[in-house]
Amino acid sequence: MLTLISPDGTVGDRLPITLEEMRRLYSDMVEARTYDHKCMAMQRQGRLATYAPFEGQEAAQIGAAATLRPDDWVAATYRDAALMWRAGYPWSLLVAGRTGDERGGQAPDGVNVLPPSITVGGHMIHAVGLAWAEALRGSDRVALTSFGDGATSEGDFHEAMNFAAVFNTPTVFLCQNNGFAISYPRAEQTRSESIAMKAEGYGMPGVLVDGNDVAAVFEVVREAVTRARRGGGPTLIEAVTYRLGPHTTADDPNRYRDEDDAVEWREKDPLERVRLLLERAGGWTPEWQTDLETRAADVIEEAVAMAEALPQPTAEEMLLRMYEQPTSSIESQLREIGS
Amino acid sequence: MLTLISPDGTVGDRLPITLEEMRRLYSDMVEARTYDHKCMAMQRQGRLATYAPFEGQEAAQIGAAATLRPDDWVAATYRDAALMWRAGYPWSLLVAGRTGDERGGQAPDGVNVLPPSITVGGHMIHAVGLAWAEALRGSDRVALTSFGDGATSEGDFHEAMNFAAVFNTPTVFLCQNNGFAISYPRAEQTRSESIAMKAEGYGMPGVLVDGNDVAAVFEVVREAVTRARRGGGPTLIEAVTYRLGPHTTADDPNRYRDEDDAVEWREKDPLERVRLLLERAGGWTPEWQTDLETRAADVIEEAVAMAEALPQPTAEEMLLRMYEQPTSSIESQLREIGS
Amino acid sequence: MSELTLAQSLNGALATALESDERVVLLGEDIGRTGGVFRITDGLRDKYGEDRVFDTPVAESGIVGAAFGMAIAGMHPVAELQFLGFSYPAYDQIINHVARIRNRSNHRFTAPLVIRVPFGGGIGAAEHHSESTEAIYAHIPGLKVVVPSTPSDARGLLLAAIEDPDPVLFLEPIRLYRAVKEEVPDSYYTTEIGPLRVEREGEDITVVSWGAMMKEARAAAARLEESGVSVEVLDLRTLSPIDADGIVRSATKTGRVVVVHEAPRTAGMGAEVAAIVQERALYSLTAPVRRVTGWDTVFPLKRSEGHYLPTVDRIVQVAQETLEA
Amino acid sequence: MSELTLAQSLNGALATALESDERVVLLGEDIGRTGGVFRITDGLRDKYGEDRVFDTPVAESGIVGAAFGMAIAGMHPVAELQFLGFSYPAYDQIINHVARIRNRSNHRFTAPLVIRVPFGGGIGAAEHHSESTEAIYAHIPGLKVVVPSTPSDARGLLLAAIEDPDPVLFLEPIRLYRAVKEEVPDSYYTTEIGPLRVEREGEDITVVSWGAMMKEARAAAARLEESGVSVEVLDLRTLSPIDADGIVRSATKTGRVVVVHEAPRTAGMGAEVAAIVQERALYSLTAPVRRVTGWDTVFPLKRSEGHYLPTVDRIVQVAQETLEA
Ligand SMILES: Cc1ncc(C[n+]2csc(CCOP(=O)(O)OP(=O)(O)O)c2C)c(N)n1
Ligand SMILES: Cc1ncc(C[n+]2csc(CCOP(=O)(O)OP(=O)(O)O)c2C)c(N)n1
Ligand SMILES: [Mg+2]
Ligand SMILES: [Mg+2]
Repeated sequence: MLTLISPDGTVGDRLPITLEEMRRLYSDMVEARTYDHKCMAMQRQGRLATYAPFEGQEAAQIGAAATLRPDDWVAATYRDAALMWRAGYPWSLLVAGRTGDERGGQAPDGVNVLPPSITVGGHMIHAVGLAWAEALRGSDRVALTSFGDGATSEGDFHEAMNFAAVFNTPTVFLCQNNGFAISYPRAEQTRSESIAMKAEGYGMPGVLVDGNDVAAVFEVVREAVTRARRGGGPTLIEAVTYRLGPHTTADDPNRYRDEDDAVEWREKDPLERVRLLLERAGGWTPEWQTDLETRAADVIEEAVAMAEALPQPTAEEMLLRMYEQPTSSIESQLREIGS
Repeated sequence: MLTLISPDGTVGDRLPITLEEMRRLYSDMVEARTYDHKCMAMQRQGRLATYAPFEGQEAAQIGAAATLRPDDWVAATYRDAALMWRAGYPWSLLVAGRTGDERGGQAPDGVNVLPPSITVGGHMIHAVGLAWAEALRGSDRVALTSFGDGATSEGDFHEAMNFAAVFNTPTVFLCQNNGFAISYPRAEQTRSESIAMKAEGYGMPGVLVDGNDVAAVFEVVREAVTRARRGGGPTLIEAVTYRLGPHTTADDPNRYRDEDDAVEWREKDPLERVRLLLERAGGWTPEWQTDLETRAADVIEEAVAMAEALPQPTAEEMLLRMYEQPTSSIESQLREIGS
Repeated sequence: MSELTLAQSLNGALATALESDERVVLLGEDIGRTGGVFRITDGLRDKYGEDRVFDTPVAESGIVGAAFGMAIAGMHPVAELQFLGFSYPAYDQIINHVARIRNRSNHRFTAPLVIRVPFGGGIGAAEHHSESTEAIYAHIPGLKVVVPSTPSDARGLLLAAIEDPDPVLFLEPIRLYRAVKEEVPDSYYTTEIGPLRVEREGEDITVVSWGAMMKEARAAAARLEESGVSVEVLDLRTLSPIDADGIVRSATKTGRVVVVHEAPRTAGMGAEVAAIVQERALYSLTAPVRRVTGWDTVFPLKRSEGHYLPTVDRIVQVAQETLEA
Repeated sequence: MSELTLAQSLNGALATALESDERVVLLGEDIGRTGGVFRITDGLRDKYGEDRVFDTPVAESGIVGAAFGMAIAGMHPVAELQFLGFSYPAYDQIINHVARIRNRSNHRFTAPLVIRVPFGGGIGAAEHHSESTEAIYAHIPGLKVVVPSTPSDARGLLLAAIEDPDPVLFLEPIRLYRAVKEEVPDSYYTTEIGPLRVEREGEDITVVSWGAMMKEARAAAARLEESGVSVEVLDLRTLSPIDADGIVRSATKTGRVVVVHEAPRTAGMGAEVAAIVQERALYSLTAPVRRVTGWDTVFPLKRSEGHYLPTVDRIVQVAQETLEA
């Protein structure tokens, strides 16, 4: 398993990026964590529907998304807000989605990020189709799909991996193995030693990486993205990480896991190790931290305000969202609602 | 890939079975081939619905089934008549099924062989459930499931393999890689070097065997069955073979394959190599061969006669076959038919 | 007798089944350690052991397919799928295998399994968590589809489903899990799969529903009674086989029928109810059978849920139009 | 104009689409090298190349899911599934993804793809090869379901489906592939998705059908005309959106309706037709809408096929009962 930055912030002989880039990644992770905490709080206040926190997984998501070009495709999940945001999806729409508003799924033009997949496993093959289309028309866009350890048990994972390899599509499969699928531990999910090694069964490279190490994630995903962009086909990456919070706001992790584990994993925090590294390298000060946090809080507050300012969606919109042109059945139901 | 008997009938230093057992396997293969040829002929005469011939795959099927106990479970496919028969399913019912009669699916009491699966891929997980149930109640029955190279691309293959490994069920997965899924060649079906190696991704042993070598198939399946029976869990076996005939009687292989391939594979015929071996060992004479063929022809003719003597099924039977007790909807439709 | 919610009643029924029949095993995602997302299997793994209650990998086709194999081998598995919106990966197993093995093997092999699935909307859940696609299951020959709406029916129907020699899809109305309490006998009893329940007798109009919509149907009936209308309310309880006789009996009496369901209207079960009524009671009808249903849209997210779900107002209005027709 | 079978017409339409729109690609099991099990894509890979016509691994969910991704990226894929009985592994992709992306993304992403599937029985095929489960697809919001029954409709509807900005399930009646020939224009034309086709005008009774059963519907109409009954025959052509106005128009005129389909009766599309008719034309009805359908059983194997499929005799008998009611 590749680690470049140890939990204590020390690095081996190399880092794939400059100090300035590292500061950017750190800043992004701080912003993402601010969003995550804000959403948890909002959910408790009844302002959001169920929320799936990603705390602890910031490095995997930010590190991966940072390798993409703005026109690349992303197909991710309910837990991938940080990844989607770093790929261009506005926080305000992510919040809107969580308030229970379909308009939250409408990525801005030019942002090729699909709405988050709520079904587990179904969306990976979409990234195969997206990438395949790009390859067919000779573009060099790639598609990155992110999913959890649990998702690898679904049949659709298998079909997606196989199609990607068979048609040599420029798809990057990023598995965030966060230890659990709701309550079901990774060790029971599959008897293979790693998820990365499953790639072999498809004739595809598989890479195991420390998912709490933003530099290592950046490096392996960048390599996979570059290979895909050059026609070298798909890669499966397993980023080993841990979900520090509950599965969702409706979940109680005490029912199925030892809180000592979480404590242990807090020591491997993806932000703290980068902070230590930056501090040692002279790239971090308490003032900068305060600055980052204030700015992040402002940005997220603004996003929340935008999401909450969206007018109440109408019934008509709901019906008109089904087809480009309303069908006869939609039209007659529109009349029924109007009456 | 394990081969024990070469195409020219020579053997290495060992054979897992006695000469007498080998004669039995040979005799079974002759009987199976007789059935296959008969069905092809009957289909041409319009006496059968579509038929999927297994010529060339007799060793894989007979060798595997010969390792089972009469009370073990079998979940196989439309192309596995030889396997099902060797596991206890009467030829007459196999023929009946092919005439288009649901009664052909009714294994005799005590024969734990499911009706052949027509859907590709769906039945492997059944062998996981069957085996799981046996293990839970402490029996030492195993379940063997047979399927093709094409079936390994279905999501259900993946879920079945994973469940078997996770719950350590006594299931033997036998893939008859016969080179094609209808017209689609194995080389395109998946980019993994072998199908056997896919087992690793599930933490399960995978074995590659010469599927045209009845002794080798017998040996590796026996090992897997024994392991499963002793609580050692599932195994994936890839038996490399070739379908000498068309996919089904509705198929024209000239559209997608070189007939030279088939000629080459004819030289690796699973029956001929055993005949040569037996002849060399003094276990084969032309008289015995004639004997076998005559007896086989009689047996198959009798089976055909039984199948064709089944009275025309009634509409009432069709409705009554849906539930143990007819539901209100079935009852009202029975009345409608009666009127 | 204990005063139980629908959720508690189901939990009790599962415990009773595990207790009284060793062929019963439970399997599904998160049903063991956590007792399932709705806690319907709460405590059962601790009480009956890891050999009776299984957490599984995230693979719905695998869950149903494995349960099916177990059932053929003589067990009575009860599988849970987390939401009806996640049942579709198992649709092939259900339609092509579970519902057919008796037919395909001419009664030699059977699949006495139960697939339990929480369904329906109204709790502001995420996408796919509010589906009520019962119609696509009721259309499958060989499968029974059961939907309790009261705690005591829940127990009786679930035990009947587990006893049933044929496969049963058992749909549990999420919105009612904890919405009502009722005295439920502690004894082992079954409620026959098939017959509807006349929830309330009446003369002027029949309201047919099932699952969570029974709540709105009841409330609408109460409202209508206030204005002097006598409403008969039917809880179908079983969608397949549907109790055509029971529906026709009531329709013949009242001559007016409103059917209420959450699912989209087109090709929903309301169409079957309407088809049956007009087929067998046309000359008793004084007005068309009207359908008060979800719209032909995806079940919306939280903010639009109110636009989608049939309301008491809509039911009352359509009933009044039917009465005036 | 060429005299073509339905199969030839579909082949021609696909060629035209490949020719006229470079966003069109074809994918499916065995559609390339062999031209598909029914040869509908015969010759297209040779003519348009391996970059336009793809043979795929045996994985229906994968085929639909990949086609869906391609469609979002701006292509117009036409996926083939070999038989409707093998479409269920893809059901989740269709209902949870294909049919919903426009809704979920508020129009930002759309899935202009076509899923072609041969369907229906009558050729003595193996299990799962004779399904007609159109109802489970017509119930899905966001999906259109189209069923041609003539060579010229086949071309026009398929080209319309490929042009459609929303996903279309295109069901092809196996039994009619080579059963009829008709003059079909060689030009690029589309037939609107939605409106039914009045196959034959009449005054006394309406027979509604689609797909392969149109053959029996026509024959029954001819038989009835011989005994002096004037029959209006409707070919729905589109099951979703269903042409309610067209059905009601005819029902209002004749006052008598028989609907014919192969699928099991319960919760089949016949229920929807009956529900619509009684909803909007109750007072014009002189008899109940009757359903002549497959029974509530699995589609049987060859020897029992005759017991299952609606026959001309059954249609005529039910029509006569309806006329006498
Ligand atoms: C098809 C499907 N089945 C079940 C669920 C319910 N469910 C939601 S999240 C989840 C666990 C997923 O685990 P994993 O893939 O590891 O992702 P994580 O939540 O850990 O990020 C399950 C079972 C679902 N959303 N979709
Ligand atoms: C789910 C499903 N999809 C498609 C088919 C159509 N079909 C029948 S056999 C076959 C090829 C199967 O190939 P393989 O698994 O290698 O078995 P073989 O026929 O070579 O023995 C296909 C695609 C099917 N029967 N079931
Ligand atoms: Mg996880
Ligand atoms: Mg094969």
